[in-house]
Amino acid sequence: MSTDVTGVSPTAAAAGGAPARRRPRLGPVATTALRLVLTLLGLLTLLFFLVRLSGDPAAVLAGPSATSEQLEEIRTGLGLDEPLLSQYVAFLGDMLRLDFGESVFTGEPALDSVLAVLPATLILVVTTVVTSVVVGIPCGVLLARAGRVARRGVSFAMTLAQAVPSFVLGVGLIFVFAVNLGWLPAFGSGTPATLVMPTIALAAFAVARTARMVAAELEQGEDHDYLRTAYAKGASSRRVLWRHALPNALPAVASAIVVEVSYLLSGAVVVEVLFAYNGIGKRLVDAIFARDYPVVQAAVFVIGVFVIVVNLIGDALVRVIDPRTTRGSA
Amino acid sequence: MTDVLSIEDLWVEAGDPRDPVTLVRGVSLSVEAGSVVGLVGESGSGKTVTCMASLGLAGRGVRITRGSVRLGGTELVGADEPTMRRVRGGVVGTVFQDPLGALNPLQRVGDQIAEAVQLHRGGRRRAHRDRVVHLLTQVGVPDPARRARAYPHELSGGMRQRVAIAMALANDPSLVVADEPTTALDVTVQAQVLDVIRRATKDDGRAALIITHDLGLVAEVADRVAVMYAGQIVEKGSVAEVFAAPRHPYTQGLLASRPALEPGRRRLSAMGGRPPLPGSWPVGCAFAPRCPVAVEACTTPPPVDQSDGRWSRCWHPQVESMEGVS
Amino acid sequence: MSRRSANLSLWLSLGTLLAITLACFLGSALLPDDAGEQALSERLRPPFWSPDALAGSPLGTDAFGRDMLARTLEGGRVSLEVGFGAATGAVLIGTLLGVVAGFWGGWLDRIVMALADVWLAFPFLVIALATVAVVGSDLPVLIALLTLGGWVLPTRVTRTIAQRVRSEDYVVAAAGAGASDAYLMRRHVLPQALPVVLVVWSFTVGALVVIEGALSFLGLGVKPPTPSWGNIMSDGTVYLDTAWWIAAWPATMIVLTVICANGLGNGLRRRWATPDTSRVGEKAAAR
Amino acid sequence: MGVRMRVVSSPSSRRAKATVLGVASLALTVVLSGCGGSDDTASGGGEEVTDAHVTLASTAITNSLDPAAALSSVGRTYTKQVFDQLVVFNEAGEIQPSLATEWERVDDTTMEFTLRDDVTFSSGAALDAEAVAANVTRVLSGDPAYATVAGRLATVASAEAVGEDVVRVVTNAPDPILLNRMSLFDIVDPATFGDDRPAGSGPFEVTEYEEGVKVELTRNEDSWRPSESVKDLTIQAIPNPTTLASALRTGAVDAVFGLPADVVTQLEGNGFETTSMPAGSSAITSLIADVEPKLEDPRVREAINLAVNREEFVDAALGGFGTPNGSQLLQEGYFGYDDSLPSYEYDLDRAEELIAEAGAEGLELPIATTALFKAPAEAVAGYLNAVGFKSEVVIQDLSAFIPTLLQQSEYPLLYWQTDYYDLRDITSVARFGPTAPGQQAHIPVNDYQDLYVKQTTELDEDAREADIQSMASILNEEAGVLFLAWPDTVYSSAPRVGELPLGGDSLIRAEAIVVTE
Amino acid sequence: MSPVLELDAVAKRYAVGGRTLTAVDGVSLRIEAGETYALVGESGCGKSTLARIAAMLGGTDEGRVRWSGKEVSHLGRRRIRAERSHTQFVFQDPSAALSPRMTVGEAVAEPFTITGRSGDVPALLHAVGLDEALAARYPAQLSGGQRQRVVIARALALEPRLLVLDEPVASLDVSVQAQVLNLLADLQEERAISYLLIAHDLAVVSSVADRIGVMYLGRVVEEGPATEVVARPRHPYTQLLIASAPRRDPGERVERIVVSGDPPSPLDLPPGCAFASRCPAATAVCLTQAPPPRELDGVTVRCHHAA
Repeated sequence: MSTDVTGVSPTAAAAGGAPARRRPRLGPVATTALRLVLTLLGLLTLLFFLVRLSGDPAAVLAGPSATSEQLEEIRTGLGLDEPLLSQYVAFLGDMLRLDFGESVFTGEPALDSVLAVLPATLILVVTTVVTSVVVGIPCGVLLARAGRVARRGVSFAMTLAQAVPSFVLGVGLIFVFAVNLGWLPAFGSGTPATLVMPTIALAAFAVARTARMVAAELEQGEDHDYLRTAYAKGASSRRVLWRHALPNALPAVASAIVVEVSYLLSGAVVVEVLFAYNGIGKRLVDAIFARDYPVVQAAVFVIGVFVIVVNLIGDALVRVIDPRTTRGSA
Repeated sequence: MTDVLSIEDLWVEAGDPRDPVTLVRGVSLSVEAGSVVGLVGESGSGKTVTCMASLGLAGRGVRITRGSVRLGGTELVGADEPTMRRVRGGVVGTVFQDPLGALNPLQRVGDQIAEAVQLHRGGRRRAHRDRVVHLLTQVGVPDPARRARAYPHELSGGMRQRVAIAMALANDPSLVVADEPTTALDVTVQAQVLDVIRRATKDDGRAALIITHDLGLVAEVADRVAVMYAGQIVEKGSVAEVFAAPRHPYTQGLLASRPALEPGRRRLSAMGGRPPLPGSWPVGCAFAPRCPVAVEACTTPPPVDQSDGRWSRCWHPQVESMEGVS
Repeated sequence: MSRRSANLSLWLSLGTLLAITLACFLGSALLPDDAGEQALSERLRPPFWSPDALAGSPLGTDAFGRDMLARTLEGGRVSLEVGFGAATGAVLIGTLLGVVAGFWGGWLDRIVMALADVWLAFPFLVIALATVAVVGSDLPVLIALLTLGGWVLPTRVTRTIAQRVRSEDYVVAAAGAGASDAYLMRRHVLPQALPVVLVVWSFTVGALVVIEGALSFLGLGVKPPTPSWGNIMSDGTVYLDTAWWIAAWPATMIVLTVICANGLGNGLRRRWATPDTSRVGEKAAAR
Repeated sequence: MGVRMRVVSSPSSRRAKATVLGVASLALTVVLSGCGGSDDTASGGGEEVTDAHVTLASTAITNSLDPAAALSSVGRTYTKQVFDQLVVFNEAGEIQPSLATEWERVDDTTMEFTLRDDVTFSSGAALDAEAVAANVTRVLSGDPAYATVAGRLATVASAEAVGEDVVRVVTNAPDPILLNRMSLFDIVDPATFGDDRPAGSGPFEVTEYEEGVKVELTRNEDSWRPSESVKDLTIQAIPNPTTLASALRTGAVDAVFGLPADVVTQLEGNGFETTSMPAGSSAITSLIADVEPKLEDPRVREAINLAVNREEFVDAALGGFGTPNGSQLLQEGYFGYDDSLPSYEYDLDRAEELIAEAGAEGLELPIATTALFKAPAEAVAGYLNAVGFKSEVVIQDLSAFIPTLLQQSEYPLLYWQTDYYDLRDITSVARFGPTAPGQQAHIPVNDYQDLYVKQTTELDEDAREADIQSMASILNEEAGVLFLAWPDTVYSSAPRVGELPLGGDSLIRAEAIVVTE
Repeated sequence: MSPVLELDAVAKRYAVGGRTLTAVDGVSLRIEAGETYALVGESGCGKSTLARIAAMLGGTDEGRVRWSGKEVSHLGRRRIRAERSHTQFVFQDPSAALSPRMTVGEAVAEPFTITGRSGDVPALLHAVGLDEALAARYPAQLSGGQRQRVVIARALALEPRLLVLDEPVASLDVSVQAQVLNLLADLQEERAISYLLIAHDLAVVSSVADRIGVMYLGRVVEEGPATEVVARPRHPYTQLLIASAPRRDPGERVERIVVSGDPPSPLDLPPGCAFASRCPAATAVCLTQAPPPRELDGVTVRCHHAA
């Protein structure tokens, strides 16, 4: 199955129209950042209430053998007996100082406990993005340009990669590569070998998406006159592809990957739990199940900041790739 | 005089091979060294396809099914890729209609011109900087060294088209093919670009094939003209002869329906009907349904009339003046 | 890809999806009443081709001796209810928001788009985790939650269309003839958006079936004993070694459904190849 | 005394194994048979390894390295390796000396412990009476961080050193199970209170800690009860059961706790060892008449008890790891167990008869529980449906289920496990004792609650045993709860580890692990 | 009788990333009943913006729009709808001006659907020279010329006093352009309708216009009777436009005014005459002072040097 895409994409049109709109403003970056920061605060507020309404950490801590009195004692100990509103006011004050409090569970500062596992997730996201680019772009080229058989093959693989959920793929990988073949560790984090399977489980979808993006961009680009111009100059198909068609496909692909990162973080939650990969996703899930509010809030905060930073970097990257977005037009 | 380009009985089709649409049927056309030929026709007449298919630039699904295209002694129909690459940009320079779309938005225009040079002369792109500046000067780009560093979107339409022309001239081709080179431009800029084209072709003794729907453009720069209708050439000859005394009723109608820049309200002479689209060409003479002088015979394919040293594809070429057409 | 094979894959996807849907919604009704009931004496029986297979349980039984065919169909009904329901909800909300925001622009548009940006920039799972913890994961809650998970794409897509269509000459002409905004949206924008919305819907179904699976995998999806493909699979993974069929059937169904939903989306997109539909697939399949 | 330490294989798992299909599993079988994983080769062949590295894994590990800050029993696998208690339970469930060599009840509320004099902490400091008293004082300080551990000490009012090696512990009221309480109390070097890595006197000390992920330990060379063949020990958390099982299969970990029973039997079929032990827990379903008045009718409660085939239940829902129980909460080996109590047996006809008599046909009896008990609760619902009730399982989030259980439920049935393994005493099952205001009663029998209160201060062993047995008999007669089984604690271990040495508290004694290669 | 259309110093500005783009700058014009007013200029000169203002399809920032004496530029969205039938718009690209999803019949009937009036679709089709059998077809099945006729028919449906025609023949094939222009002339005769005709091609305009306005960078630089403007252009820009028109016949030599450079960006207009940078006759005063409109033999010119 190939992506037989024709016509002009709305995103391309929007991207083309955007520069005139946002170029000279002092800060598309600043505006974006401000908006995202405000939203982050809003989201943390939402989370504050959501999480607190969602259940009682004291209950989780107490366990079924506890008595009612013990439960009450733990609640008092955690400061959960105060009215929600005064808890929220205190929370807002703490937020300004980036103080998320201490983990209900371990007593460690929540932000530290989240930041400690951030690098592991960063590495996972980076390897996944790199994989999706390094594998996805050639696959996309094959999808758009290869012969019938290769195209069908790649297309089938991509269809499958897009349809197999990461947790299904992850379970399969563990059974084949860890249990049966014994090539890779089934769980854990910290060593390069532990990255392989989580990366594959997470990247399969991203690879397929990138490949389809690239293929769509390339096929769409086929109608572009500048490619015809390049042929008319005497350039070979290969040169036209690598020097003209692909670079022009990249801004759209890059923006898509930026969006992808936020999906990746969602996917990472599942994959990290499955592979006991000690990253932010696993920490978040643990904290949610333990109703460890401070850690939940810190994790959401860190993930939010991460997404903001990725978006800003992505915007900057697209600007670098595409001169139309940075330099004024006549 | 020798022909730089010689197209013989060219047939082109497109679409699903099992149910193809014929776009060009038996076009023969030659461009002599040093001459400028205008290929005129309305949309769907096959004028662009004829040229682009000849150069192998018509895109996917467009196939030459019959005929020959010889360029400076090289047969292009069925030629291998290296030959085509040598020809494109080397022997033939091409200018497209939309100067913005024709330039890679991500590359500086100087680099794009340099690439054209590099592809045929080798070396590094930077080595061709002087050549780039020279080319830009040639097409009348002011401050060429600075403009070479600009991106396409930073230039005006006229400047872009000059850059595109410079690119076409990069390797001093013996033939320039220009597809509607001024259509996308403003009137005042059209005139400027027209001058550039004229200088680069007629004045430099370079052969050119200019595809256009604009008879004014032909009148300005071409020596010879070929008029296409429904995938066929219906009339060809010297610009002077054809404009002065068109023989095919279509050519007559076309010339007559041009509005003149004259004071005063008046009725225009109009051709009836509308140009047919590929795939729905009438049998016989394709122009017959619109032709004011059509007769029974016109339902069969008309022969080529070559009397008086003229060339037209009509059962009864009109030798009287065009006043009779309304 | 040729038109013919593109059509083939479209009809194949649609046919398979319909078959799956029919099987799941009607199948459990056609099976014997006690098909899904536990029979602890018949635990972990293999599928029909094995000599140990249990008569009447062609796909084997699970750890409670429940018939996997019945479970898979019943689970499919729940998964598809969630998938179809939430995708439909998402598309309805998205279309409404997108059309209005795109057509009117201004502050409404800015608010909607800012919300969409933020929503996309935030890992949905975080919100899902918190929500499920608060209000549980009954089917209506899950459908509502996943509706929230899927509203952005249809909103963005229909907004783009609305923006484009509102400046189309024929819409301006209608406005010039005195048409109200409601008329323009109903008569011009919606019909244009409809094919795209269907394409988006199709991709969204696939994406949401997967998300339901992911939520179940984390223990936040459909709550047992109500089966869904996600939680059957999730429960079955621990038996992969000896009773692989428990996880395999729902996993296969999820993958098949997603392939078909994506295939349907791709097919429709190609069939109605318009500028609006061209990129939708790449965006839509995101999750 | 029927303490069973056994290597179990249930018949159903054998059958399952025999019918393995599919390429992956076939390949797996080939690979594993290459490793030679039969019971005989595992225990018989190979050399004993000295200075072995062993990795233990479960779905969660401790929340803190400081045992006083423990929030649950989850961390006890860790604390048992690093710290000591004054007394411990042996495998037969009897109190044994540990840090304390002897103890004496001075009066109803005072007890004096005499300590060993050869014990030092891994920090080098000596373990003396002052240190023990300091530990007690710290936990009783009221600091909420120690609330959980303080709860275990409950009755203790104070402790003081009355000699270099003698500690006096004073309780608020007479406490018959003070020794039980002390067996849960880990002694930390007071000099390391508040440190990142508090020092203990056990066979291992901590070298590395990754929060929520793993604890790395190494042999404490100066311990009074040194580790034998194990030098390095890793305690690892792997939350996903599938991954946990895979980790054991791949050899990444040596012993695993917390796997679903079915997985354990699968592993067993693949040559892994299973070690199980009565867990000190009773799987039951609370019947709350407050929610469903029909449950006040003893006939309905009896019918429910007759509806369950407990052998089948244990086999299917507990994977065979447990003992069918139709009689009482406490199991054999626990103080107050009464083997004369009759057991409810599976009797469908009688159950339906009773239901008909009580007019409770079609009674809706949803069962609330948490995800952890999903499988057995589903099995119970299946049995109840089979006798004409309408039952389904409602899975609650743990944080919702605990209040449901401890305070107020809107569901008539609650599936849970009454754990009494920590104190090894009926006092642990406080939920059936007197109810606080606003708290729902699980057992509508006042006599039971009165007896519960009485036995908590009854120092006379015989009188107390009689009280506990009376309680059991009331519960049995009234069919006050749905008895189901006494589940086992189950470990799976790699062939190189063989059978795991467990303490009386069902915890791994890592220092006694023998690794063969 | 008041003019069919009266624009009074209308201006339209857009904010483009912090800067202001002046699309239309103080344009005033009047169109009498039955008159054809042609507005000529190159791309970006603001003629299309002005056309939309005239049809009230885009608002103004300054100035007034009067339709047959009634001021409409201050009306709210709802109230303007009642006035819409006065002025209808014909677009440049007839394929974009018709919904691909509506048949010809539906498209022509749409104004009736919207306003609730009744109308005779076949008659309208006849009026623009189309067979009523085409009513069942979709635009994609028609040629460009036919589509433009459909668009005109739709515009006529509400019997407007004024048609604003934005480059009505620019996208049509040469052989069809004349048909449409002739049709417009016929319709004007039959219905005494007024036209505001927007075009870039003076030649097209010269055959149909009564008055011509030449626009350059948002301003009308020359305006007067068509014959005057074509025969004796007074503004150097008009002269340039006429000189730039391609000649009709080979050998005919037109004296080209050589201008170099491009129009200045509408984002930062020079303080003086906007054309000064390209004007061969520009002097110092042109660079500093914007030329006021001057009346010369019934022609209004904005040039310091026109005579």
